[in-house]
Amino acid sequence: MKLNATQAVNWMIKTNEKIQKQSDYLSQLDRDIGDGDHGINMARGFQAVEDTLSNEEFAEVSDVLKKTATTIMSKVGGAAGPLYGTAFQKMAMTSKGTEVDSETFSNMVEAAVEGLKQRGKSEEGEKTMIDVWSPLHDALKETSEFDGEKIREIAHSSMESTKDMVATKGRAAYLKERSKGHLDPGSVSSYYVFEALSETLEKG
Amino acid sequence: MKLNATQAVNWMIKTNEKIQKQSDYLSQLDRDIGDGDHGINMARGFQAVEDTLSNEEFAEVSDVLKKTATTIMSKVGGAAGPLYGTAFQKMAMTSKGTEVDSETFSNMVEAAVEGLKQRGKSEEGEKTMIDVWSPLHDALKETSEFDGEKIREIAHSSMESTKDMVATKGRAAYLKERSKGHLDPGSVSSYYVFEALSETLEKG
Amino acid sequence: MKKLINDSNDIISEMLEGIVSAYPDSMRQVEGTTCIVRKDAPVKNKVAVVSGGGSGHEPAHAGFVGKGMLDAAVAGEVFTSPTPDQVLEGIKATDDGSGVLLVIKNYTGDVMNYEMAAELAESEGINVEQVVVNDDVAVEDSSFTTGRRGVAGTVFVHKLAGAKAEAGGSLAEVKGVADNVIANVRSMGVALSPCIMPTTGEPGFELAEDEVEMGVGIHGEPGIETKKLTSADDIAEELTENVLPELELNASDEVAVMVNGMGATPEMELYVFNRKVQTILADKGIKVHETIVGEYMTSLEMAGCSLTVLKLDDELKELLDAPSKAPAFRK
Amino acid sequence: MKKLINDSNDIISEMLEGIVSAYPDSMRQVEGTTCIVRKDAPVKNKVAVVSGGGSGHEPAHAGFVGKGMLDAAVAGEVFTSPTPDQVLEGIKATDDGSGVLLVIKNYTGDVMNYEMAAELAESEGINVEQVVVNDDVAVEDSSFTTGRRGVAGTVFVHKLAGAKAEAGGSLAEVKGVADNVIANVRSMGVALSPCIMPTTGEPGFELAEDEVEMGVGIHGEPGIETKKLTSADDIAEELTENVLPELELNASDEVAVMVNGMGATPEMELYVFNRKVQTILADKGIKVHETIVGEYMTSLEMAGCSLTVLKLDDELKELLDAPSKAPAFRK
Ligand SMILES: Nc1ncnc2c1ncn2[C@@H]1O[C@H](COP(=O)(O)OP(=O)(O)O)[C@@H](O)[C@H]1O
Ligand SMILES: Nc1ncnc2c1ncn2[C@@H]1O[C@H](COP(=O)(O)OP(=O)(O)O)[C@@H](O)[C@H]1O
Ligand SMILES: [Mg+2]
Ligand SMILES: [Mg+2]
Ligand SMILES: [Mg+2]
Ligand SMILES: [Mg+2]
Repeated sequence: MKLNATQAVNWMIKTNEKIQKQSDYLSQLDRDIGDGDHGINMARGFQAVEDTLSNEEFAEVSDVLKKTATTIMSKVGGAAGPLYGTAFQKMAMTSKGTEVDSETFSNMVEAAVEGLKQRGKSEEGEKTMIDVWSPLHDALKETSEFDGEKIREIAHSSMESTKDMVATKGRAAYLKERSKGHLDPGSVSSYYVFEALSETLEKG
Repeated sequence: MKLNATQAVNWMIKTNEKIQKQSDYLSQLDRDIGDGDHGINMARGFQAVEDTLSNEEFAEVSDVLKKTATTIMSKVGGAAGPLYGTAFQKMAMTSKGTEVDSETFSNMVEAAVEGLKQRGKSEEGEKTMIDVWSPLHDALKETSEFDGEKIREIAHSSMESTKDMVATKGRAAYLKERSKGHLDPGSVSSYYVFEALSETLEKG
Repeated sequence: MKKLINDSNDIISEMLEGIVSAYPDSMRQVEGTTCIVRKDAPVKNKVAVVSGGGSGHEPAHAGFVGKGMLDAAVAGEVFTSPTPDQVLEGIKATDDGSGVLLVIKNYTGDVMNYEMAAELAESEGINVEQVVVNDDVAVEDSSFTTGRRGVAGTVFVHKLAGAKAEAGGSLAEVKGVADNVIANVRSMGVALSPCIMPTTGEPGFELAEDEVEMGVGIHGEPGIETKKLTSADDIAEELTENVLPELELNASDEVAVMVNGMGATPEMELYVFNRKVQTILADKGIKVHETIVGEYMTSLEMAGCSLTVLKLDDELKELLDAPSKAPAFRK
Repeated sequence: MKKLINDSNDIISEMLEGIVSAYPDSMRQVEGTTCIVRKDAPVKNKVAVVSGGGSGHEPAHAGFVGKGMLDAAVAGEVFTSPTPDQVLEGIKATDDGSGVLLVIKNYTGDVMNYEMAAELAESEGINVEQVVVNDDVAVEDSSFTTGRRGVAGTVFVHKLAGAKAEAGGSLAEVKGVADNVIANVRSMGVALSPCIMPTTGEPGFELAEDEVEMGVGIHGEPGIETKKLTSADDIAEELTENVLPELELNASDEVAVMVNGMGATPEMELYVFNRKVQTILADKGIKVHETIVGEYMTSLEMAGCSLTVLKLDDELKELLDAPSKAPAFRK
């Protein structure tokens, strides 16, 4: 199983669909432990991604992800903008000139995790989107299958695991213990990214 | 029937009692067609009047009224301060050196009405406290009895008559037609002044 | 009611202490009074400009005390004109013999209390003149009524009369400037939510979630008309169309514009509002010499704003540009 | 939600137009961006001071653009850091070759976006330095966490670094002043009611009628602790006792004090609050060189205030006193 450029565009369009639909929910999650704008930020950014991608032709996955990265970078702002921008940028760089099979995708996510950690000066377990991306990479490197449902499941359980964490990075960190019991908004939006990927892969 | 200095002090104390009790009601009336402070203004002023009068001896009614006037003038502020201050000042001047019988009282109220009109640049029928003071004077000059109940009745019906008037002076004037259907707060507080007088006269 | 206060009975005295302790080098409180005066009052050979009114309009009026603007601000209780004895204290503390101009907002209470203070001051041999500001076009003007209210336009009277006094103008000249400003300044306001009186804890009026109160004053009293809230642009247009006509502006006339926040409205919204005002003026070819956006004449935590337009001539322009050390109007 | 706006999607662009049209002689918007810069940018032979952040803090940051303060303010969406490309535009529009100091409030988003902008600028050969303001003592400071937030103390960084740049300081010197201010400034805030996000119409947190949120930031997020509202004096005491210790002030040390309104709190209450702050400082023998009371770093229509204390040395004092033409900080 491989991901081609058309699928990559579909992946982003599907992601946008989900983000638009869940925008209020994401903002509500951010209101609980942040400043209440995560849904708005993501909706603004991914709408722009869809608008840009729809108007262009892409030779390879890398080009799609690069366009996605720069669009997010200049439309989202806040913490999520540089983070998602960096993650997609790293995935674009890692996939440049190659087919995107299971192994490449594992390398792409690895690079994204590295990028997120560096940009966010953060680690696993700090109740951020890294807690979705990093466990996903751990799982990907153990398998040679490009299994959409598996990706969705791991992203889902990782997202849920942020609920019990205490935030030490990002805005939620100011709440300390009070941040416990709430899902991390960036992890939930990251879950939508991988849910969209899973659906794209399954549709073929 | 005459009013002596002790009674005059009692009159003011009784007025204060009523004003304190009705302070919220007066402010509510002022909220409807003004700025909502008439009760507060009057309560502040008449409490000061009671405090000052309680600590002094007075030879005649005029002295009591004069002290009342200056206290009101420096404690009430807003529109009610200069108006009540002027009314009591005029009553003090008119009663100076004489016993306060029915005729003197009629002259006192006449002077007060004159003072109010001049100070407020206003006339009867403009939905102000003048609409209590002026009809009262009209009634007083027709009789030689110093009849508390009569005074109360006239003050009461005059106060009620302000409800149907359209204000053309004071803050309520900005509401124009919308001021109709509400009692004028200054007329209601004026009614308390005369209700207190009536009770003072009846107790003897 | 939720306020950052101690006892609501002490609110005025504590506020005044808080103001004076913020600017100890430029102002002082006249002992035992509610008057805040320039530290160096009475200023030698200078006409004094004295204003004031009910409290709750901060930074008006104490924030305008300073070199180039007011000599004294007299504070009353919340939304209640100060009493004549207090105004008299302000007059006496600032008069050096050159005379005093009283700037009064046209409310029955203010006019009466200041008039009585002026009578008292004159009986003590002080030369006093009065001007009554009545810039609010929302209220009908007629000799049979109380007339128009004085609102945010008063700040321009303070600034320009203050500048004239600072420049050494005589009492007649300073009053002349004030009269000129009053003749050429018009305002109108809108409220999105009422303010809460600290004394009673009650709002001055009620508004539904989708309503605005057009033509409000600055004392929490209801306005002229309750309407549906449409947009900032619509409201800006309505206020501008009401404020401009009487100024009889011709293209190339110059004006000063003040977009005044009533208290709770974020500055962001004042600027969105200002955008439309400036567009309308530009479309009419009216030249804006200066725009002032911020909170100048508030009504506690009322949400909303007012628009003031002042038609300028050469002298008024120069006086507006003159320096001011007043903490709430630095130039 | 009741706001004086048009379409909430246009709020930032319309606000920026409204700001620039208010001060056309001193600022301009860099076309096609959310950057407001000094009209005369880039200023010859002068280090540029560039700041900005999410919108909703007005007058921060555009109100501080002007001679003696900021060269550029970059606006993000409401409470959302601007993106790197916009910050880059601000840098490019103000750099004349003398270098640019970026003043960043310590929020993850701001730090990351500005860092990326700095990287881009450096790759274009522009000399860029960054300082991160973290004055909020409500938040625990540790190298394992995000660290302290940057709040109202940022305004002092703008003013003093801006003055140093205006005085001809080199990039290293201007950064030195900013570092010195950051090391010596501490703040803490309290909210009496939340603000409403224009995008969602929702409040950032809920508070009962008798509660306050201690240690709030400036983005509508909840604070550190919800408590009963007692009195202005109690709150002033608590904020002061939290803000002072790290400054290690000795009697005779001099400070600047800022009592900053969060948006909806009437100035009257800010002064009641200031009264207590001044009393506490006076009791400790601390000399207050200057007090600033008003709205400088707001959080839309949040009710509440913050206290900022800056410990001064001779250079900082001189830079604080220096003139500024920024409309929201005139000196
Ligand atoms: N230092 C960090 N490292 C990794 N992810 C972070 C960091 N800070 C914040 N995040 C992520 O960003 C999300 C918040 O994004 P958003 O609300 O759009 O930005 P902001 O916090 O600036 O309002 C958080 O839920 C978290 O997942
Ligand atoms: N011009 C006037 N002439 C006579 N009475 C007046 C005039 N203006 C106001 N009043 C009286 O004063 C009352 C309002 O007093 P108050 O609320 O204490 O003062 P303010 O209007 O300044 O808030 C009105 O109800 C009315 O009876
Ligand atoms: Mg957020
Ligand atoms: Mg009243
Ligand atoms: Mg009143
Ligand atoms: Mg944000």
